[in-house]
Amino acid sequence: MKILLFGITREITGQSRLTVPANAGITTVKALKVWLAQQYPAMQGLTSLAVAVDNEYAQDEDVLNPGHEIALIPPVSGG
Amino acid sequence: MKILLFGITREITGQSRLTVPANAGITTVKALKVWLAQQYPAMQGLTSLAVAVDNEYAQDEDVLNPGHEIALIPPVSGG
Amino acid sequence: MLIKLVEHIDLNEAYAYLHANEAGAVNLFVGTVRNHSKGKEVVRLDFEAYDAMAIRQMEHLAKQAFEKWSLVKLAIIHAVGAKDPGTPVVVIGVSSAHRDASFEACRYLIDELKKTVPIWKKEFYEDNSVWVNAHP
Amino acid sequence: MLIKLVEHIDLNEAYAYLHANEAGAVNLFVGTVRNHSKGKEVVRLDFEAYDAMAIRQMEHLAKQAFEKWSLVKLAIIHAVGAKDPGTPVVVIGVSSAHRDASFEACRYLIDELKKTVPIWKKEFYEDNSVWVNAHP
Repeated sequence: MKILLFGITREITGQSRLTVPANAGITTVKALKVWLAQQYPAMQGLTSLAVAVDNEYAQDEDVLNPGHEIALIPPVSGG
Repeated sequence: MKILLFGITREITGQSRLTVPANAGITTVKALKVWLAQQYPAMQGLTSLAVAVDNEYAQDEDVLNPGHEIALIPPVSGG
Repeated sequence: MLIKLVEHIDLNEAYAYLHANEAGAVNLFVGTVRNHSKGKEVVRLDFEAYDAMAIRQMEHLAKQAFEKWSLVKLAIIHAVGAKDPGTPVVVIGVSSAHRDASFEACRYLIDELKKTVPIWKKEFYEDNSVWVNAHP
Repeated sequence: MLIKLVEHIDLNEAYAYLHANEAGAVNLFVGTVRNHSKGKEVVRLDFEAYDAMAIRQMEHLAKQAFEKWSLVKLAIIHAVGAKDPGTPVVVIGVSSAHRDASFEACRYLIDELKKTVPIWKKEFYEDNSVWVNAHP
């Protein structure tokens, strides 16, 4: 499963696209967040961290499908 | 005493500057309004009619001095 | 502050004036002449101002806005003369550090301008014309 | 509606799009990069967007605004890339028959844009840089 990264999450991971190994067993947004916090403790210091699926904000219980476009959305600061 | 006229008051009187004869004995804003209503009954049909003295709105009890710039202000509709 | 009566509204002039490196927000209101009024087609408009008093009253409004809000710059520009429907006739612009002030002050200025600034609009329809607001 | 990400904000493009003979009011908000943030001098900024999602979220906001208010047209344009302080980075514009709607919708759109549209600003100071809002 590939995850698009922007802003500070791109800097924290040092990459703009992250691959979550299949054996990590990630199937929900919540599970992805837990996995990220373990892999990249700096993520826990963020004000918030959302996950987007196919350009829409996803909820913790939403199921992640590798065929969808998945992205991390750190706190936005446009405008 | 000369009175500047704009908008509909200019049309009602047919002139852009009205002379109030000295013998009319007009000394206050209120007296001017009463005199105008008699001379030009159409003025009474307006939504409102204010008087300005030296570019400021005047009150009914204010005294009119011929040395000041006096104007009638019918309902404004700018913007 | 930039306060004036003009033949033609220039939005860029207003924005160029309002722009400032310490201002994070600019709010601009542009009032245009609509092509319909109370169900009738407006074919032309004419704006007449009592120039000196209009400027004076706009200055009062500007002063009030600077007292009520923390503003960087402020512009009030009103057009006079004959206008076609669709033409911009007034632009009000306010710049401020944060957006609350610019939105609120801009709204205040256009609301008050319509109440107190001696400018008159005459609407021409196909068959007649009327001084707007003159009669109840 | 006119919704896009651009290198350079063009206020005239927004106004030209919003202009309509049936609209009596246009409200425009221009957000610019201030030269100071939390007491430090900002020497440069960089805006990064998740383009496809940013457009999608701006479309959602536009749809909400059209549902909440009676609007004629609506524009949301955001800049991306490196910007100097003082540069406009976002313009939101709304045209409507009467001014209430354009003021309220414009304010709604900029408030919501700042909450939900995936665009990120990095501020560069003399000695360091920070992703705005990233940390509490």
